[in-house]
Amino acid sequence: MRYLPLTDTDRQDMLTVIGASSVDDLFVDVPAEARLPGKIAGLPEHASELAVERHMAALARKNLSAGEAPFFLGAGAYRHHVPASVDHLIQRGEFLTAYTPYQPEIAQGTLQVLFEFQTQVARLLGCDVANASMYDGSTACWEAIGMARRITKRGKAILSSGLHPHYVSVANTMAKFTGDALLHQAPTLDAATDIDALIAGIDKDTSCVVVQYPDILGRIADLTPLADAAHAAGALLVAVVTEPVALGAIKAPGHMGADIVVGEGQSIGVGLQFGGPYLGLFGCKQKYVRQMPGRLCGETVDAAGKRGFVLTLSTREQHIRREKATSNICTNSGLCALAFSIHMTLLGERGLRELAALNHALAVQAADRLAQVPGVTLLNDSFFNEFTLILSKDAREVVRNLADNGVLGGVSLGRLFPDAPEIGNGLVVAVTETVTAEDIEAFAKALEEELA
Amino acid sequence: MRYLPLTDTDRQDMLTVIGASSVDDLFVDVPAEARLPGKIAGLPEHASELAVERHMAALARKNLSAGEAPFFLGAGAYRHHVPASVDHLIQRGEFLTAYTPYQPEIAQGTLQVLFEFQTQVARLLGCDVANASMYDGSTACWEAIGMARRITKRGKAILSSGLHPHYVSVANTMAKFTGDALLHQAPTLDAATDIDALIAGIDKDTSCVVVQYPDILGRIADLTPLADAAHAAGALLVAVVTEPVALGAIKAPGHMGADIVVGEGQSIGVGLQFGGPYLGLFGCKQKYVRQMPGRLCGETVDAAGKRGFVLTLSTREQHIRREKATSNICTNSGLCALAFSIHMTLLGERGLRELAALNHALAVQAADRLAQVPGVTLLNDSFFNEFTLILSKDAREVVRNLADNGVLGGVSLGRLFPDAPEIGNGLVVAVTETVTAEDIEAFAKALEEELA
Amino acid sequence: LEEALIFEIGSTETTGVDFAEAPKVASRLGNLARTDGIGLPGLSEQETVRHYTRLSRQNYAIDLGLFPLGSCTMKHNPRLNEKVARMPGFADLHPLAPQSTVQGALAVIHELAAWLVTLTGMHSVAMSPKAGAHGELCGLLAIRAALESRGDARSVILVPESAHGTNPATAAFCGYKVEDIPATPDGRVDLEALKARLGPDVAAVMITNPNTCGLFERDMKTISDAVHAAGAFVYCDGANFNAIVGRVRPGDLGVDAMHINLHKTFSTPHGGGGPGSGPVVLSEALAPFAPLPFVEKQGDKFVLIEEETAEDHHVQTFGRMVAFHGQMGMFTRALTYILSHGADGLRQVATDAVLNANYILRSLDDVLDAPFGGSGPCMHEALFSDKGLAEGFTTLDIAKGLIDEGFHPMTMYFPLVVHGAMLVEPTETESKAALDQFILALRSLAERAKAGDEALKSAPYFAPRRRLDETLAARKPVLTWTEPELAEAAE
Amino acid sequence: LEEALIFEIGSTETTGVDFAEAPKVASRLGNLARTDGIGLPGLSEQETVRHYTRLSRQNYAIDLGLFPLGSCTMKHNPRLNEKVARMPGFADLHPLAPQSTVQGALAVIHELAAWLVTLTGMHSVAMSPKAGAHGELCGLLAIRAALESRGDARSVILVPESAHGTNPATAAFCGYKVEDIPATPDGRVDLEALKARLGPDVAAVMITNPNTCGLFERDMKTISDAVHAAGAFVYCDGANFNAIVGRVRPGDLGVDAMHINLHKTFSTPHGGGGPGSGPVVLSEALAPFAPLPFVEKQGDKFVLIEEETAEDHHVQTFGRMVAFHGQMGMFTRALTYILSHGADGLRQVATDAVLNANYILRSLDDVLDAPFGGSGPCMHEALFSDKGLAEGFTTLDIAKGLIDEGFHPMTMYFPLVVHGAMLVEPTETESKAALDQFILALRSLAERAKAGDEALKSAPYFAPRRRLDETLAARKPVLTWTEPELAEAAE
Repeated sequence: MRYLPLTDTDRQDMLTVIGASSVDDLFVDVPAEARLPGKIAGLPEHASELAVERHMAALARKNLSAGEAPFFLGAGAYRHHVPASVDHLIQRGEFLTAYTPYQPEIAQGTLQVLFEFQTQVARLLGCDVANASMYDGSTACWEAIGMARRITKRGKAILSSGLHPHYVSVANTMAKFTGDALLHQAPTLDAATDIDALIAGIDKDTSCVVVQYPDILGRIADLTPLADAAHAAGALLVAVVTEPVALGAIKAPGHMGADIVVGEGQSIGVGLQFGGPYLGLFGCKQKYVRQMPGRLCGETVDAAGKRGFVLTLSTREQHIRREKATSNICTNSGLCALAFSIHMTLLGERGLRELAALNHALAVQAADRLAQVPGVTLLNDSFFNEFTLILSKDAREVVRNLADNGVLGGVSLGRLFPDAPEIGNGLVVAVTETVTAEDIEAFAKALEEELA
Repeated sequence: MRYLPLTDTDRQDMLTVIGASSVDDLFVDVPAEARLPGKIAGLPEHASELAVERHMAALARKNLSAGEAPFFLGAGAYRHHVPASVDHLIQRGEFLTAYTPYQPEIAQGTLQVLFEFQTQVARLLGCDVANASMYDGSTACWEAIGMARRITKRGKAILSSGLHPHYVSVANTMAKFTGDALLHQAPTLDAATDIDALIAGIDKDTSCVVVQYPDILGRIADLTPLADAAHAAGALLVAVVTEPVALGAIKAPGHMGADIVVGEGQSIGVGLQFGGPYLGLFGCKQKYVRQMPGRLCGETVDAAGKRGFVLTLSTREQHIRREKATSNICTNSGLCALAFSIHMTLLGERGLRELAALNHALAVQAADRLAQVPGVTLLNDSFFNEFTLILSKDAREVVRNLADNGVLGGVSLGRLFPDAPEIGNGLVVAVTETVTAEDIEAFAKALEEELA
Repeated sequence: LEEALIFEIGSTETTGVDFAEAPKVASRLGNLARTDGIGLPGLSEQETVRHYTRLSRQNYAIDLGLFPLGSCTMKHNPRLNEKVARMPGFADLHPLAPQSTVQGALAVIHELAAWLVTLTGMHSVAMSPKAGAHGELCGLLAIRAALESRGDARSVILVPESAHGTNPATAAFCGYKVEDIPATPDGRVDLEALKARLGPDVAAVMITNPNTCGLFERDMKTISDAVHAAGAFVYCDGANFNAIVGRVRPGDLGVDAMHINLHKTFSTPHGGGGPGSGPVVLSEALAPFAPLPFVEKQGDKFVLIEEETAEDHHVQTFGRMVAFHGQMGMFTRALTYILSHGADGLRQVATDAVLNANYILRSLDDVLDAPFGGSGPCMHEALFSDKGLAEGFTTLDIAKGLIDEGFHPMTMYFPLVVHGAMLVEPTETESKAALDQFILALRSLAERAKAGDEALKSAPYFAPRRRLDETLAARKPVLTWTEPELAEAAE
Repeated sequence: LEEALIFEIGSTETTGVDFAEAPKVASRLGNLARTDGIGLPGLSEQETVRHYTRLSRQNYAIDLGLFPLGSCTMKHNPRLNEKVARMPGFADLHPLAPQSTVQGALAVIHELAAWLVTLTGMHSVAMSPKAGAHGELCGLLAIRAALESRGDARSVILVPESAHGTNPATAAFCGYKVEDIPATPDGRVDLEALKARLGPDVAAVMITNPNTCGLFERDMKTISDAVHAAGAFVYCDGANFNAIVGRVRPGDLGVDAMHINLHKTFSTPHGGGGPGSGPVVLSEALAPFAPLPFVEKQGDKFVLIEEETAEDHHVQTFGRMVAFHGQMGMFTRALTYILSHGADGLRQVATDAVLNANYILRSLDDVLDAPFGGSGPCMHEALFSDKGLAEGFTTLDIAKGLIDEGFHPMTMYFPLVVHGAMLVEPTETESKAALDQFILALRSLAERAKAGDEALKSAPYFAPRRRLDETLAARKPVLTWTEPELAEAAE
């Protein structure tokens, strides 16, 4: 029990100070019938570090990790190369093992990072302000819908068919209980997005329109007309970005009129991790700041007049406002925000633009190559690093067979939209800087065989 | 060129301050014919972190690492489990990227660690004092022979046949130039060590006797009679320990009369690393401290009276004494010493004893199991975690064939002593806590097949 | 030395990364290329390492010393857990990778789930909630779904005054009305008052046990029975499960749902504010309503049950709470921690946590007021109040004084039921020597605050910053950096 | 806060590790079981992490700021190198593993060797030396072996006064007599004096180029020719190779042997005093005498040539210098660094290193005496002296003053040829902003020392310790900790 420093002598000495005769005496308030007499049966006892590491390594080896195969999965989680220095720095004990910075005098490290993070995120999304992180993109998306309800005092949100289906599911789950009305349908296999339909659907009960950019099929559309239409009806535009690297290449939603921009920050600094922990990004216009959910870090001065940072506007938060809070969120994604911020600092604007350009160029090459495979049609006119292929058969089966042949070849629309069999032949393919020319060729060959 | 922060604008501004028109002007002192006009031809250009990591990972995958196979190699380098916290701590930038602590005011971290390390090593080896580290066990061994020459003013050293052959080679290389006479012969396949022969060989010209404990065949002998005999003749006893974990189970050489005890510290905290960097341990009696090679850290006080630590007795060292120094060593194994010290602190005496007991018990089990294989004889009466098997055929070939079958089954005496074909059937087998019962069984089975 | 902001030292032309040159292709960005300056400064790798290394040194952390934050459970974070979480077989897996390629990952989730169910004595567990508060949400959604499935639209949730702020916030977040439950003078739920309030409009009672006064709710089973009898459910806030793990199973106390903060009980690192992870154990009554996705073992294979595969499996699910499957990175760490401790070690965890807290309580109750000190032993945390400090001296002064003594402050002004509360939770990973040092420091501060030592009011003196002006920060919020010339122009 | 020693806070009964229970067996320890107490204290894992984390914070390091140590070349240590060195395929390999199982490791050694040979324009390279001084030993042993092979027993090695202490120490360590070579007033080797001294007793000349005054030895080729004509060899101390890598090849200057400090030129971390790594490049004349082992490519296989395999390959080798094959852990880091920079980047390394040093030289030569400032540009380091400081003020005061300004001191009192030398090497990984900050600080200290600011004599004030009493430490050395009661009893 290497993590427990008390020796038996210590325990005895401490009991004497306490005035108890045994540790069991400290549990007197537990009803006798609920007290377990000894360790829970049927569970193993403590194990050495060596044994535990061996067990976990054996489980890890049962997975085919992304680095071991030609890899083309995206659909809301992207594999980018994270510089080694990012992981080194986030493991410094002073970051890793610190608490939420409620005591600012001894938490300036974390606080300054959050202030820098908020600024980076706001600039990337094209917003005035950003918060200090949410759980992930999907929960941030729901929080944005709730925030739009509070601002507009309306309860109907229109969700784009291009919104990630998991994000839609999360919103549906919550809306059942809050009473929000959510309009949504599955996407069609069309090169054009549903912007026009969304515009047509806005009415005076609409709290917000929620649109993903690039969308789940990889399509990119100018959001300006949608923003104008929403604003004209007194509604807000909520934009969702699941691949923030795209914003090194394409216009920021905030600059096209989005009132709230949320996103999944996992792409930068965080890594795949089988889905979590991820990093919810949340930015908005300055005028809505007091309706934002989540923590905010602000600049101030200390008693000696030095610049310093504190958590602020906490009257929005649950620990102060309790049931009147803007959200119930407490612990968020601090360490992921740190990783994002470090990676973004290493990139800088120049690096981010180079990274985005490289992603796009490789994606274009891959799309053109894959479209040559018999039985494959490229859906997209426009895309960043992800596009949709229409196959000559159900993509679910194709994906499984490719995996058996050692190729991780994208995400099938059948898995994402099981209730929309009409788009089951669609395959969403992501291409990042980690993809090589050989990977593309291997994928094309395997696909050719599979569709032959 | 991600490690070079100057921008072209910076470079131009700096040249202006310097008063040079181009960077080439700064190399005017290089004879024109030796100036390369551009980058050296035939070498690749700079590469991204992703590309470099991929290249190195591909090379790494071409090796069969110890963790991937039943593993029984020792002979001077041992595979022990190193707790994850050791590697975490030595990677803290303040340790990893610090220089030799010549400025003690801002190097107390490293200095206190070295003071603690010296104390730990001295106690483990049973010496009065220890230095702050040498390159490795083999060079420490030669330094001990040189130190014995300086102390005794005699030039003949007797090396036990049980001394690691690489250590003998290093000493032979140096002795050719210093003129020391070294007596040595290869070991025989006998359960008894050569202690008696060594005692018989000591005479009035002998500077020291060098004996390994446990020796290269894994045998353990009481060093007391040898120490007595050496001292009686005015010679020193130098003991060499290549597996310091053993000293958690068996008597320390310093407590059996050794004047100088050197060792290879790799076993504790450092890891295999294909042979380096390793960690030379060097301890001796208090009276010889001013003849010691290498750095020493000592306690003192600062101007405010606080306890502090400094490098001391540097009048023995090359940077002060130049050609009169006790050794030419400068950079040593600081970070490895840190790793050793952290691991030893985690173990503590209780953990070290448990570790040693576990190693010994597993080795006993393995020895007994392997001795049951037809064609195998166990040489050792006594051993700690390493022993020698006598096979029915040349062990070199056996080792190679076992490797082809995925078993890393010990070190052949043929590889260690190529000039002693008479012991070519010997196989040195090490068993540490990282070996499982399944590993032992797999080894036994493979050996059985190989010798059938 | 002050550390400048990246915006002050970096430039948009500097980068700390190299990329392979992009192949030349015609852009297909739909004429939406970003042409404006984004304003993201870069630093070289060396400068980046320095910036964050130096910043880190302005933080206090568990790795530097005892962190007595009550209810936050700041315990040692073993480095083995970090190493395991970074194994490529876990860290470099896509959440939507074909299930045949992630059997080891699903096995981890399944194995951890089995431990949580067994340790709590509950029926099943929902693994996807992202943190404790998200877990509360999960529990209340399950309760609401269960009630609705029987056509029972209840609207009120009862919460004790001493509850974490997340409890009422969560209840409100999913559309419930929140009402307080009063406490008895000894710091526990008032059973009679609770019983009196129960009725057909009450959906659930949220109780923290051990509660935030550090006391075990003795009447827990009776409460549960009463709640169930009234047709409602019992939600237990599991933030303090570390006090009882291995010694008491919440399932034996009639709990219907409880979140487990993996970062508290099972030592995943707090990371300066997250990520957390809040799996929710559920009773048999609530299990059918658990969210998607979850992992099932079918034969020797593990299957991730999600929309695609759920069809006939799990028709009553209240739906998905989050994209993908929860905090895998925390699952690997928590399972590693659990396996290291084993069933025997986890029981010892609770024992030592409670022992350490009582040692602090009894070592200081002569100089600090312990409002419930007479109610018997505390559990994993010791509660003190500001009663008896000199006029004008507050809990805040003691907290800031602790900083100068080399410690993080305890939790202050929480729970709200005690005036000037100081809630001290040492955790089981502190040695007696560390506790003795802390006790000495807190004792000396208590004595200074009683004696009216004015210097204490301006503490801390030896921290990277003196007390910060939070009012200024909130009055005129500066939440992002602006170039000085722009900031001036704006004024 | 002071950090106690492990001996003061640990106990021999405490441990931070768990082991599986040892099987019960009869001991075969030859009746030598260790029964006495060893006296090794243990700490729990939490306490261990805290002890070393806190201690680390008393160090200055490259990760915290500019480290202007002349000749020590403290440059940025990329974390990629650390990551690569820890790949199990490199870190978890036994040095005596069968060669068929370590082909990737041998490939690394071979690939790095090829880079070193090409960058230096030499014939071959000995990879096994463990550090720079060990490399010097390697070079001198090769020279001695070459001389002996032709029956030429020369006994003297010529070394400039400005040489690193390791040069004469190494020469003496392998049995040579050392004689000084004088310098010219402009800080270089006196060619005429050298020529005059050459004769049949001189085995070799050891020259550092660029030299420790930061100057390139213009006459290097002429020196080499003269040395060779006299039947001797040229050893070049390669500690400063970082100044010329990619711009000048030592092989073109007639060098016979040169060590390369991988921790200087190729950025393997210094680690508070090692490990280093000192491969030695050799001319064709010396190559046959290179030590065992080394790596050869035979067809598509890599072969480690050692005793077992050397037989007919390498009969003239002077033997083995070290157990196993050198600093593999440093090879992986150095190769990673080299591949990251490429041929173009390495040339830029030398260029920026020299540019940065000249920028410092010219930004400060108005306030600090630059003894060879008139000799033209410096190379990678700028040399100043204490000339012109107020009476009683020394280089030491400036050095300690730098600590309070947040920097590590420069190298002081070396080289010996300049009074009160201050040798400043910024390296190529410093930004202009960092240099400007440093220049400002050094300028202000120079001005204070010229003005006679007494406060400077007691600097540092803001370090973890004030100036330490080194005399006391040496007079009565305390090299290990002793229990206080035993220490007292001994007095």
